[in-house]
Order: sequence, then C-alpha cells, then structure tokens
Amino acid sequence: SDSGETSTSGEGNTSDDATTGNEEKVLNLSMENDIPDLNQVTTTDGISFDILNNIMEGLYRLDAENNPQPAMAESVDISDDKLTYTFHLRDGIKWSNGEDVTAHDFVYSWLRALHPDTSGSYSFILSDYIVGAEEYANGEGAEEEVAIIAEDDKTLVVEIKEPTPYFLGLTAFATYFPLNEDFMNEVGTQFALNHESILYNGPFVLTEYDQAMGVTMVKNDQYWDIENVDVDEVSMKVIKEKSTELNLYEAGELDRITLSSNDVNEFKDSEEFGTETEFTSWYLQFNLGKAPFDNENIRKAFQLAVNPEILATNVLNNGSEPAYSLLPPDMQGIGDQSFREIAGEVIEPDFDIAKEYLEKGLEEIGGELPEIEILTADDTVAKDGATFVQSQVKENLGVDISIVTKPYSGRLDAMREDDFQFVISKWGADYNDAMTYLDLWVGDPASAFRGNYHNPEYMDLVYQAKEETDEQKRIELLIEAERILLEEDAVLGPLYYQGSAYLQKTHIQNLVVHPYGARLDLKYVTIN
Amino acid sequence: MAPLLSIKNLHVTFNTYAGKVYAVRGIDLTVEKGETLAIVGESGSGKSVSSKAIIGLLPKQSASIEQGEVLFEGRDLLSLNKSEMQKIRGSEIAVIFQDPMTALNPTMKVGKQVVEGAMKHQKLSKKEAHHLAIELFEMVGIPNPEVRINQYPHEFSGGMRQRVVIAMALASKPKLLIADEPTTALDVTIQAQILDLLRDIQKKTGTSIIFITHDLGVVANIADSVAVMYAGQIVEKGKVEEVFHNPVHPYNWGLLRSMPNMETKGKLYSIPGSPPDLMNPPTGDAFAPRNEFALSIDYEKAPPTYAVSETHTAATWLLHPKAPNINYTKQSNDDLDEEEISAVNMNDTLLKVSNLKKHFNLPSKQVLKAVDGVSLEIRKGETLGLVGESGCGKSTTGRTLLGLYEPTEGEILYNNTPIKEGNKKDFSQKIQMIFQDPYASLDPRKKVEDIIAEGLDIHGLAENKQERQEKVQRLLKVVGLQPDHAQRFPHEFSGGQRQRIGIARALAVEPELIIADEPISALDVSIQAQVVNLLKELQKDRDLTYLFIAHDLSMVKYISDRIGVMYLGAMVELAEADELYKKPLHPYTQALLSAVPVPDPKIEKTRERIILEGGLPSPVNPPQGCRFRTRCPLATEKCAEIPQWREVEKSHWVACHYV
Amino acid sequence: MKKFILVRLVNILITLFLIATLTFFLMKTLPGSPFDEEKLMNLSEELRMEFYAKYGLDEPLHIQYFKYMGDLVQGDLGLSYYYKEQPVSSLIMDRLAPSALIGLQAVVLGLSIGIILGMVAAFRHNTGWDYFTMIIAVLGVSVPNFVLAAFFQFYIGLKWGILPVAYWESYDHSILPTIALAVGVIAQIARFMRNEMLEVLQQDYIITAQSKGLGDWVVLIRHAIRNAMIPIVTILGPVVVSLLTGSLVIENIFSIPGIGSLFVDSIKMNDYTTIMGLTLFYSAFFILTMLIVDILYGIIDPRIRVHGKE
Amino acid sequence: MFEIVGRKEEESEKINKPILSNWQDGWLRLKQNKAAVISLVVILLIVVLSFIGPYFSEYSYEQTNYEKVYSEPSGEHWLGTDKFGRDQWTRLWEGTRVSLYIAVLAALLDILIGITYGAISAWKGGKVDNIMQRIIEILVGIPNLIIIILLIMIMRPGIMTIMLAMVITGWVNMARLVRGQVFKLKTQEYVLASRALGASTSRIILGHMLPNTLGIIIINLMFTIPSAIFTEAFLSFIGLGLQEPLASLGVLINDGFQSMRNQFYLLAYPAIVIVALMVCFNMLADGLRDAFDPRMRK
Ligand SMILES: Nc1ncnc2c1ncn2[C@@H]1O[C@H](COP(=O)(O)OP(=O)(O)OP(=O)(O)O)[C@@H](O)[C@H]1O
Ligand SMILES: Nc1ncnc2c1ncn2[C@@H]1O[C@H](COP(=O)(O)OP(=O)(O)OP(=O)(O)O)[C@@H](O)[C@H]1O
Ligand SMILES: [Mg+2]
Ligand SMILES: [Mg+2]
Repeated sequence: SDSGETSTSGEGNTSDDATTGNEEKVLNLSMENDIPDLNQVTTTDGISFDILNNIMEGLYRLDAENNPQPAMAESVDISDDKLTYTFHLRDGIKWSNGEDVTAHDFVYSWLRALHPDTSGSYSFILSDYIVGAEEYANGEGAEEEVAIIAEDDKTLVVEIKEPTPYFLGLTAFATYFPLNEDFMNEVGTQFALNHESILYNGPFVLTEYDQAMGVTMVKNDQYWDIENVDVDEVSMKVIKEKSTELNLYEAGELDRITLSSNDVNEFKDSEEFGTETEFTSWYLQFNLGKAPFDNENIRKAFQLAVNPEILATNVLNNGSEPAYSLLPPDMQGIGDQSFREIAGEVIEPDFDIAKEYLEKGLEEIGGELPEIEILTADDTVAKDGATFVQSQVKENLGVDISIVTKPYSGRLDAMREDDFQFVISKWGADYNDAMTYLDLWVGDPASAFRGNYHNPEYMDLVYQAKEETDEQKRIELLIEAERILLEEDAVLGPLYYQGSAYLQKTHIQNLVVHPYGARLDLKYVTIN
Repeated sequence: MAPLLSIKNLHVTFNTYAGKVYAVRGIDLTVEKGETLAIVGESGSGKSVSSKAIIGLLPKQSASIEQGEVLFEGRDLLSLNKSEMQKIRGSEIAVIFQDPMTALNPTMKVGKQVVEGAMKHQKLSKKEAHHLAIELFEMVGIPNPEVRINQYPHEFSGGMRQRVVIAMALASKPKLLIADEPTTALDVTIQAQILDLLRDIQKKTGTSIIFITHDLGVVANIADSVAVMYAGQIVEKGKVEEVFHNPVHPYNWGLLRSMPNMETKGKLYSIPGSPPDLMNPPTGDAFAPRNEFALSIDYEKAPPTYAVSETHTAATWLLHPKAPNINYTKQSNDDLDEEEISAVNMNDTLLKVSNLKKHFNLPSKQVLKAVDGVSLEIRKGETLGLVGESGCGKSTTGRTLLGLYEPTEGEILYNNTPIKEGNKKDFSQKIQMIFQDPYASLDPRKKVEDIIAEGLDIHGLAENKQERQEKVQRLLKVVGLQPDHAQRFPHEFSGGQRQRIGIARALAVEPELIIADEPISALDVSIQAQVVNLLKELQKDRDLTYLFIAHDLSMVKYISDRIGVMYLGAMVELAEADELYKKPLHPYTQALLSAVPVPDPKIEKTRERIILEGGLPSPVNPPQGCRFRTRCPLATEKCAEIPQWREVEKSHWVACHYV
Repeated sequence: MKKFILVRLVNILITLFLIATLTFFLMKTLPGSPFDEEKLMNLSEELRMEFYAKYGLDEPLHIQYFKYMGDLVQGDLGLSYYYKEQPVSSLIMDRLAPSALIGLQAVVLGLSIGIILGMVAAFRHNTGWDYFTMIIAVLGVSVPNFVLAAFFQFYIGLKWGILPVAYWESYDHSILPTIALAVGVIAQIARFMRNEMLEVLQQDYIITAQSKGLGDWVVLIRHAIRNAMIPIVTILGPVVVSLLTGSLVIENIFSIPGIGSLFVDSIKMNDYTTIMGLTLFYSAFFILTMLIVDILYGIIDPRIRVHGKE
Repeated sequence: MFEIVGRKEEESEKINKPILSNWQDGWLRLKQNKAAVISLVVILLIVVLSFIGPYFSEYSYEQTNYEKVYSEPSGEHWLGTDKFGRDQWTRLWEGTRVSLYIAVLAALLDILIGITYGAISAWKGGKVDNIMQRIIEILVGIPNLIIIILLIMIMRPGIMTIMLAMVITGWVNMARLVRGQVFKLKTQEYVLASRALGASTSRIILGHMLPNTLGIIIINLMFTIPSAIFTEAFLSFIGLGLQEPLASLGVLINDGFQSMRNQFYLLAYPAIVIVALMVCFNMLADGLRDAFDPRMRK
C-alpha cells in the first residue's frame, strides 16, 4: 500500500460531485498489538473488536454518544414485560457480495455463537439473556428452544429472560453480528483467516489483512448508509512501541495515536491533544480469605491510605481519572443522568482515619501484620500502580509491602488459585450498565478472583435489581450494592478509571471511540 | 668484484620485560656470489637473529637494529622501505627457517604455500605455478608430488615438512639463500640428500648460501667458508679448511674438540662453563671466563679482529703479537680420561616390549600404522639408541612406552609389571621423556622456573619454595643455563636453550628411565657434549636408563650400549653399538651409516655414499613383506615375504632375507 | 563424511525429540491457559473445563502429549490457540521472512565489518585504529540495542528523513533494523577477531609468509584470517540463530512482523501449539547451524578433520 | 696484560633480579599500561560510589515525592527525579551496585560452570563430549522464557531467580568456546609433556589449558557481563527481575528509555555509567590479557 503518503490535505467537501479536491480520503491509524482473531464468534480481544465494528454491523450501532441507534434493524418493538424484542430489518441491507442480509443470518450467527462446538468465550453475552440459550450452550437444550426466531426475512423475534434495559446496546456488540450461512459453508475452516474469507456488512470492507501487520479497509459500496461514510480508505497498522507510534505520527504517517504518559506533558497544550476515559476501572482487590485482609479494618485502612488523585494525575498522567467508586463516571444511570451523578462518590481517602482503622485492625488480629505482598501483572501501567500503592502504604500507614509481578496470565492464575493477599486488578464494562460490574461479586462465596467475597445482603440487592422493571428502584438497589461492596465491606480499593491521552491531526473529526465493548467507530469520521 | 652481501657492524637488541638483550653485537660478514658461508656457533649466539635481520623480519615490537649496514648488491637493506623490501624477500633472498613444525601455515595446502612467493614475484599463472610446485617437490625429493602438493602440513612428517620449506625457499631461484639449520630435524640419509641438493642447486644457479648449523660435519660437507659466532659476535672466520685445520680462536678449538666421531669413547670434551648472559654482556672478551688460555686483558677489553691470512680472521687477544703462543693441536677425545662405563648387567631387564603396535585411525577411515610390531628390551642402566629415517615411528614408539598413546596391541612390562591404563600414573615419575620439539613442548605462558618445577610440584618433591627454587637453579646449571633464565618465558630463548629447558624438566623428577626423543638435535656441539656428558654422568650416578632416539649416528654410537634401527614402523636391526657400526647387516643400516657426515672437509668432500632412492613409503599402505624392499639395492622377489626377526649372532638381531 | 552427517542427523532427531518432550511438559506447567482473559474468569469452574475440553486440554497430560507427538510425526504442528484457527506452520512461515531477511543482512554486515575491523585493529595493534575499533566494539555491546534503535529511528528516520521511520513495506524499511541488529554482531566479531589475529600474527608461519615477500595485506588475508576464524565460527552459530530467529526488541521498535515477537507473545499467551512449533523450529535451526559450524571447522582447519576421530 | 690467567668462575651465577611470581610479574606489566590503570581506577571509583554514593544525598532510593515528579537535575536532586519523584542520584548508585553484583555473579557462573563444562567436554572427548554437547543443545533448544516464567512460579522474583535463570543457559557460550580451545590445546606437545610428568587432568586443565585460553575467556567475559546486566533488565521488564522499588542499571535504562524523549537525563546517566563500566572492563581486560601473555608487549 502507499500509506507512506500522508492523509489528504484536501479541503474538499464530503459530497462526491464536482469539487476541487477529489483525492482519496485516507485515514491512518495504529493498533498496539497483533490481530488475534477476526472470527466475530470466538474473538475476545479489543483489537479484533475495533476492526470488526467497522466491517460488520449488528441490529443496532452505537452513536457518538454511546446510544444504540438502529442499524441493520430499522426499528424494534419491545413487549410490555420488556422480555420480547421484535426487530424489523431495514430494506436494502446487503452483504458485500450483494446478497441481502436477512433475519436468518442473525439466527444462524447467534446460534453459532452459542453452540458448544463453535462458540467462544463471549457466548455468555448471548446466553445470559436469551431464553433457552444457556441450556443450548451447555449442550443440554435443543436448538428449537432457543428463543431467536426469524419470522420472515425481515423480522427477528428474540425473547429474553429478565428485563434488560441495555439489551439494545448489546445488539451492537460483535457477538451479535450476523453471518451468512452459505458463505460460511463455502469458506469452512478458512473463515476469517484472510480478507477474502469474510463477508462484510459494515461501512468498510477489508482489502488487506495480515495479523502481524494490520489491515487496510475501504468503503463498502454495498453499505446501506454509504452516503454518510466520508473516508475512502483506512489503514490500521500494528505498531507495538509507543515511541515508534509517536515518531510515525510526527512523520505524518499516522493520523491518530495514543500517547504514553511520559510524552503527555510535551503535547498537553497542543490542539491535537485530547484525552478520553473508558469504562474500565482499576482497583485493589483484597482477598478476604487471606490474612491480614480477612480483617475488615485492615482492608479499610489500606483502602483509605491510597490517594487515587496522585496516581492519576502525577504518576499515570494519561487522561485516567482518579476513582473513588467502582463504576466509571459516565456509565448510564437513568435518562440523561449517569449512575455516578445519581450515586455520588463512595470512598473518600483519609490518611488519619486509615491509621485509626489500622490500629483497630491490628488490635483485632493481635498486634502484628504478617508480611504483605501486592500482586500485579507485568505491564508498565499495572506495575506503576503497584509501586504507587507500595509508596502510599509506606508513607501513610508506615507499612512495608513488597511487590510480586507476574505475567498477565500468571496474575490471573495466581488469583484463581487463591494465591494472593491483594492485587491490582481491573474490570472493563461489556455494556453500558452498572450490572456489568456489580454482578461480579455475587457468589457464595464469590470466586477467589473476586476476593472470596460473600455477603447475602449484597447478593440479594443484585438479584432484586435484576428482576426489577422500575428503573428508579433498580438504580437505587444497585447504588446500595456498590456502597456495601466498597464502604461497608471494603472489598475493593478504587484506584482510577482508565483513560488515554491521544494526539489526533486536526483535520480528522468525529472519530468516535466508545468507552466499552467494540470501541473504535469509523463510520462517522470526516476528513477536512 | 663486490660481494653479494656484506654486513657491517650489525647490532641487534631485544626489549624484554626482564631487560634489554644484546643479541647481536657488531658482526661483519661478507658473502660472495656462489659462495656457501656456514655460520656455526654456540646456541643462542645470535645466528638466527642475524639472519632475520638481513631480510628485516625481526619481531617488530621488541627487536631493534641499533647500528649497522646490510649491503645487498650494494643497496643497504636496512634503509629500504617496506615494499622495496618485499620485492627482495622471497625473490632475491630466500630463507629457510629453523623450525619446520611451525613454519608452515596449518590451514593452507603445501603446494600453494611453496609457490605463492614465486607467483607473486614472477607473475606465474596458476598452471605454471602448479608445474613449478611439482618440479620443486621432485627436486627436494618428495615422492608423489601430484598428490602431495594438495595436502596440508600436518599430513607430513618433520623431515618432509623441512623439505617443503626448502622447496619454498628455492621457488624463485634466489640469489641468496639463508638456511637456518635446514637439516637439523632430518635424519642422516635425508640430510645427505638435501646437502647434495643444495650443492646441486648452487652449481646450477650460482646461488649464494648462508648455512646456519651446529653440525660441523655438515659444515665440512657443504661450506666454502665458515664464520664462528659466540655471544653475538663473530670470533673467527675463514675458508672452511682454515677454520677446521688451523683454528686460532680458543672457542673454535673447543668446538672442534667437542665433536665425537665414530671412534669416540669415554667422556666427551666440552667447553666448561656456560655462555654469557646477553642482557649484561661482558666488557672484555665474552669467551674469557670459559677460556683456559684467557689473558688478563681478555677480562678488560674486547679483542680486535686480527687477520691470520687474507681470508682468515679471528677476534682474540691470543693473536696479539705480545701474547703467548699456544700450540693447538687437534686433540683426540680418546686422550681424555678414558673412563669405562660400568658394565651393564645384561640380565636385569627394566623394560620389555613385545610386539608393540600403535595404529592411528585417520578420518579417511584409513589406518596409519605408525608402529607395527616392535619388540625390544631395555636393560637396567643401559642406553638403547633408536635410529631411523624421519617418520619411521621413533617418537611414536617412545610416546607409547611412556603411556602417552594407548598401544593398539602389545605389552609393555616395566620391572615385570605390565603398564596399563589403570596404573600409568605410578610410572610417570619413573619414566620420563625429553621431547623432540623443544618449542612446542614448552607452555608459552609459563616461566622456565615453573616449567622445570612442574614435575617437582606434581610429585611433591620440593618441600617448600626455597627448595623448589634451589632445585630449579641446580637443574638450570646442570643443563648449562643461567640462573636468571628461570624468570624468562620460552619464546625468549634460542632453539638450543629451549631444548635444555626440556632436559631439565625431565631430570627434575629424578626418573629411572628417560626416553630422550632427539634431545640434542637442536644443540650446538659443545652443548651437545655437555648434555651427553651430563646424561652419562647422571646415568652413572643415578643408575639411569635411556632410550635415546636420535639421527646423529656418531652421537648415538657414542652414547649407546646397543642400537636399534627402525624402518617404517618396524625394527630392522638391533645390536651392540660397536658391532652394529663395524658389521651393519641390514642394507638400510648400511645406507644410514654411509651417510654420516664427518667433520673434516677433506674427507667429507670426497666421500662416497649409498644414496637411497625415493622416499619413505606411506605408513598407511606399507609395502608387503619386507618393508624396505622398495628402496633396497638387494631387493628380489623373495622380499615380498616378511623377513623373520632373528638373532643372527649373539645379541645381534636383524630382519632381512639376505643375512 | 556422508556417514558422519547421517549419524549427526539421527542425533539431531533424538535431540529434537528430547527438546520437544521437555518443552511440552515445561510449557504445560506454565501458569494459566491459552484462554486466560479477565472475562473468562467469570466462568464457573465447570464451564471453564468444558471450554478446555473443546481443545482437548482437559485430558491427562500424557494423553495430550502422545496426541501431540502423533500429529507431529505426521508433520502436523496443529492450530494456534491465540491466533485462532491459524495453522502454526503457516504462522511461523509468515513471520519468518522478515526476521530472516533482517537477520541475514545483519549477519552478513556484522560479519564482514566485524572481521575487517578486528583485522585492522590487530594489524595496527596499539594505534589509533586499534583504539577506534575497540571503542566501537565496546559501545556496540554496552549500549542496549533498543536505545540504539530508538536513536536511529528518531534521527535517521524522523529528523533527517533518510530512511523510513518504521514498519515493513519496502526494502528501505529493512535497513535501519538491520543496522541496529548488526552493531552488536560487529562488536562481538571485531573483538574476537582482533584477539585471534593477535595470536595468529605471532606465529612462525606468518614470518615465513613474510619472508616470501608477500605484502602485508596478502599475508593477512591469505594466511592469518583463516587461522583466526576458528573461534569466530564457534560464536557465529548462536549469533546466526539468534539473529535469524528475530529480536523481539528490534522488531517491536521498527514494527516488523517478525518471529521474535511471536515467540515472546506465544509464551506469554500460553499459545501451546505455537510455542511448540517455534521451539522445534528454533532448535532444529540451532542444531543444524551447529552441524554446519562443525563442518565449517573441518573446512577451515584441516587438522580438526584428523582430531575429529582420534 | 698478556699473561694467561685462565678460566674464571662466572660472576653471573648470582641472580640480579628479584624473583617475581607470575602474579607480581603480571601486575608489574599491567601497571605500565596506562589505559588499563585508568580503567581500574574508574571501576574502583564506580564501585566505591555504588556503596557510598547514596549517602551523599538526603533521599533514600525508594522515597517518593509526588510533588517532584520528573524534575530535571538540579541542586536539590542532582540527577533529577523519575515519575515517582524518586531521587535519581541515589537510585543510580543503588542500581549500579545491584548490577555489579549481578555482573559478578554472572561472571562467576560463566567461569565456574562454563569453563568446567567446556573443558571437561573437550578433554574427555568422544562419547562424553557427544553427550555433553547434546545436553547443551537441549538446554539451548528449550525456550529460555518458558523456564524463566516457570521459575517465578516456583520462586519469588528477585536476584536469586535472576541468578537461576542465568545458571540455566548463561554459560553455554563460554563452554563452547573453551571446548574449542581445549580441543586445540589437547594435542599440543606441552600438554603431552605435562602428562608425561604424571600431571592429573585437573592440573593440566588448570595449569596449562586455562592460561592459554585466558585471552578468549577474558573476552567472552566482556560479553557475559553486559549481557547479564541486560538480561536482568529484560527479566525485570517482563516482571521476573528485580521488584520495585529496587533498581538496577538495566531497570533504570529501561525506564529511561520509556521517557527518553522528554526526560533524556533519566536514560543518560545510567547509560553513561554502564558504558563507562564496559569501556573500563574492556580496557582492563585487554590490559590483563596482555600482561599475562608473555609474548605480548608494547
Ligand atoms: N624475541 C626475542 N626476545 C628476546 N630475546 C630473544 C628473542 N629472540 C632471540 N632472543 C635472544 O637472542 C639471542 C640470540 O638468539 P638466536 O635465536 O639468534 O640464537 P641462535 O644462534 O640461532 O641459537 P640456536 O642455535 O640455538 O638456534 C639468544 O640469547 C636469545 O635468547
Ligand atoms: N597423532 C597422530 N595421528 C596420526 N598420525 C600420526 C600421529 N603421530 C604420528 N603420526 C604418523 O606416524 C608416523 C610416525 O611418526 P613419528 O613422529 O613417530 O616419526 P619419527 O620417527 O619420530 O620421525 P621424526 O624423526 O621426523 O621425528 C608418521 O607418518 C606420522 O605422520
Ligand atoms: Mg637459531
Ligand atoms: Mg620424532
């Protein structure tokens, strides 16, 4: 490809007819890692999602404000009990080979994503909601019992188990994308191994695909909304090193990059600079099954002894925001109000109180702290976090702790094996609702992964919320649950909401990055 | 006519960590066209250094030429720049270096090495070079040249390598050939061939030769004139007859007297004392401390050079008109204290070897039969000489006896105890070896002191440092080295000096049996005499037994009680020394004996010799039956059968069908 | 010779088998599984096992081992877990090309410059040349190559715009990474070469060669190099292997889709089949290189041909 | 003047030079090599600083100050601070000490295991050599990283783990080089001579082979040391190395590299120290090599 030439400086308008600058509009982006898997059914990683989101399309697509808007579907009828969704597909939606996209394509795809032989680890995002799906996924139920029905080519009826206010949002997620059965049979095991073995229905189609190098996509001329797609071509290159990314950006070969925190200060005042936060929360997970964190007061002492503000602004300095609660600030509450706005902050770090808690806790456990280790993964961000916590605990509590770094899977393994005292961990939202977080600590007890937490009161609140159809009541239950989890039981110590600082050429506009799920959305990008 | 080469007042010094060595201290020499000049002298007297100085190949970092001129065809070589010098080297002046083992590049085919100089100077094509190489190989008597030029040095025996080196020097028909002990590593038959060869070449091409040697027999054979060096200076020079028959310098007297001949008995004459330390060269005559006729002025002032005749000069105060007249007559060694060596108890066998075989597996899957069925007995207190052509397996026999090689077959009994893999160690102090290659056998990173003391350390023979040091000093003195040589490293010694270090090392552990692998081949005659006397004395004092490997037959004859003759891995004759010389039975022995040079130019230049045709056959593929038959003047069909090893007379063994 | 090589080849197979076995079991004891992902941690133990069962990962180790070996014997390296459904063999082949190109170029460059520098240094012992060379050599090993690579990229690529900053598109893109890789090789080779040359230049046969009137450089090239090459050949084996099989850091910095990063990633991701495939590839390559080195020894030094068997 | 006085016992019998041991001798020669002496001084200086350097500053290497993140070198923080506001001067010397420690350990391992292994392999030759070489091949064949990651499961990350990681394959190159050399030396006459004197294998290897291999050993050490330092950095990078807040030169350089664009001083100082160390090690090594090689001289 000739992506060496930088993006257009064409000041043309978006319309195709008679303009001065008729050059191709090319957008050059980067990805921080290889593309592991473009099979929408099995893939699990953000990079693949970022690509899939632009070459495929579900029933709904998130808009710039993260609200689901009709896409393949033109409209939906939701039953009063909020359990039956009837989607009406748009006219003129086509696969890139010219065939129509039908309701059967969705049925085929979703069943495939559920079937034990073909499913991936994201099958739960279907099976948790759709009636009969879980049994089918476990190999116990029959296909016919899964409540996904194509009434005709244009109508898709789905029944869900519980009222789920965010269900439409889910249909924008990659696992919910359609697949064409004929095509799938044709490519067989070759599916998604190269750009020719994928059938596209999104705004773009791939023209080049190399797992280690990246992809090139061009506008999909079969796309129903092609008039609203401005860019002609997008190249996404795999660039693993942040410094290289920056160099390429400065050389004009990339149009948008994320900055490493070391470089933020240099560009902070540039008009190309910006930050964004994701629905990803970092926190300290205490292990309630291990001394000394089986003691509530000691947990509280540690929770309050760490000042997230310093971590976010002085150490990370990359657009991350300090966290005083678990749920990220912009997560959906009711209507225009976010959850956080309704709930307020839960934790307020206070070193004096922390010390008091420590003393109380020490008394309870007999005066001596055991040796304490904090577990962390080996990436820079996590390690920095651990170093920070170590220094704060030392400074504010006078307690020496040591750091145990393990590779990512090593950390997960240690947690699963219950081999840790406390750990720097994170959770990224799958969908825009508090449940994506609060669901996690439910258990009898919850897994070691969730600190062996067990509180019937908390569980009860979450269960109630799941069945509650009244939004206001539901949110109150969830707010209480978060409060119990953090304030009362101090299972977690909030650290920060992950953010990133980026540089973006000024002629690029409307490049949307959603804070969760499939994040990158290029449909709306315009280049001036 | 101007001489081809004339050296004027040449001084060479070396900077060593130990101090400055004055290796050459003002020599004057001329070489006429077509002349052969022999340089003889004490080992370490500066012969090699002078020759290297002529072609400018002294080690750059340490050597410096302090003074002097080297005029070659009127041009001062010392003032030439590098590329001018390179034009001369190898084309006008060629050198044959002293040590053939290390003079060849181990990773280059010999043929190429031989002709590359000529290719450069004469701009030969590949094909011409190939022909030249074959021609040269034939000329120096290497059989099978087409195959041989494509082999690597390690596939050649010492003698062969020396011939390769000679061929290399002759490649571009130089005007001056400097040969630094070219025959030292060779046995007499080949030595004779090569001397003939050099003479031939000289006749044909008119090449001048500087021939460095310590073998006065060789000098007598080949030289027109002779220069005798001592301690970095030329003490006497003249026509060969003058120097041999009318010697005037006391050192030369000593040299000539030290030389044994076939009749020599008793103790050899040797010049007492040891050569001076060239780091602090004496002010007066360097030889004075060893000169029984030293004048008192000798200790104060260096003597000037006096002319004895037009061609004969010498540097000694004895030629001063005021000096007393000393009448030198060539005394025979026989006059000296005729001390019969105590008779050997013939029945006391120390070492018994039966049917010893040592085969090497070559990578080509061939088997090289280096030693192929040797049986012998060595009796306690005797000296058994072992002679034979280069490559016939002498060293291998010695090494196998010592346990350095695992014998392929055969048994070795020491004092009736078989030496086996398991008990080898018990014998290491009792049996010792003096190695053939003096340089390679000294660890370059060890000081002489540590080299000599290694055996002491291994066997715990020195109680403490003091004793260790004393013992080393004593040994150094015994072999005629200076005490402070102990602090030097092997590369700082001359060939002969290195050999003596090797001897001292072997003696250090006070062994019972010493396998001396050509221990004196690199030594000059007076030191040879010293060493041989030393070996004999030690034998007497300590009841030592020797297996004495050599190719200098007069010396072997002198030192040995019995002598074995080897040919191509097998023993062909074994007898009492006198008996063997008086009545050699095997045709090979006869040829060998006829080739021994005599240190008398008159005899040597007129003598007839049995020249053996061709070279040693390959030990990979020895001739069937009698191994000698391919070169034997008497050979008949019968010789295709293996001759029996039998005792034809009392203790005279031979393997030949025709005796 | 033929037989020698044959015997070696059999040996190689045995060694590879041992390596494969050891790696297999070691790898399986690595913490985690190929599907480790925070999301997956939500699954219950049973669900997770079921998930594993799909890949046969729930079976006893030895069964998995025999299955793997069985497939291996038929030349099947299996499918990658991380790069889902990709055959490991094609994965390796795809990634090998860039690494091999850069590696090969770096070896050639490093070897030629290293040898020349080492030679010059030895020949001009204790002169400015010598010091210059040795300073280069020391810098070459003591400055980490990622720092060097970053400097090259910043100055040559970005500031002066002489060569592309990064990525893998045209031949030009391979130049900077090649240089960055070669520096270390140059340093190492130059250092060894100098040492050996100093040793060789003291040998008698060098004087002999000089006595034939050959020019200094002829002596050096014809007589000295070959004798000095032996230790170089020894270190060359590992150097070639490590270069051809890629360098993670350089590949990352220049965004090259090479095998080095695949290796590290696959281990971190517990991508079992890829680990095995790469290990086998890597060790086969290593052992073959060693075999070539041994043969080279013999070619360079005829004496070793003799000692080889004795 | 011209009367005959005859021979005289030589005066040169007495030893006019003090007798020096090999070591003393080497030392004397080393002293004449200016570059080597300067290098030695610099190394000593760095070593001393690595011990006492931290005490010159009022900060400790782990003390954070989030108000002073990334401050440039100044009177207050001589070498500036890192992203945790930690004093770089102190960290630099702490790190140097740790790295030196690792370097020494690696060198020791190289010497102990590598030389022994290589020497035995070549000395024994034949079958033993064959097997030992196969073992090396297997060791090299198994990806290091697997072993390393396994190690953290068994042990805690730290110097011991780093050490172990190095033990496993760090010495292989040395072993191979020594093996090659010993093969060459095995057939040397002086080794035969020593055997003839009844020298034990260990004596021959220690007394003859090693001194004659010293040049190559020293040079290889010059590669082992930096590669050990960088291996440690790599291990720290992937989480196996030293744990925060401990520092090493490798860790500092890694961190400095991350911010080399804007906080170049973070990379510069540790890099200067490591380069200085390496240059000096090399010069010293060359000096040593020459000093203990009797054939070399200025
Ligand atoms: N490289 C050197 N460094 C120091 N001294 C040396 C060196 N080469 C030779 N010498 C000394 O110079 C003197 C003359 O040595 P040279 O090799 O010329 O002796 P030589 O007459 O050839 O003896 P030989 O007959 O034993 O070969 C000896 O004392 C020797 O120790
Ligand atoms: N290690 C070895 N491997 C293979 N062949 C060898 C080995 N050592 C000696 N030979 C061969 O064995 C034969 C006998 O060699 P040896 O050294 O015993 O001869 P030599 O009689 O001592 O000769 P010289 O008088 O030249 O020293 C020669 O052909 C030699 O090439
Ligand atoms: Mg000499
Ligand atoms: Mg011999």
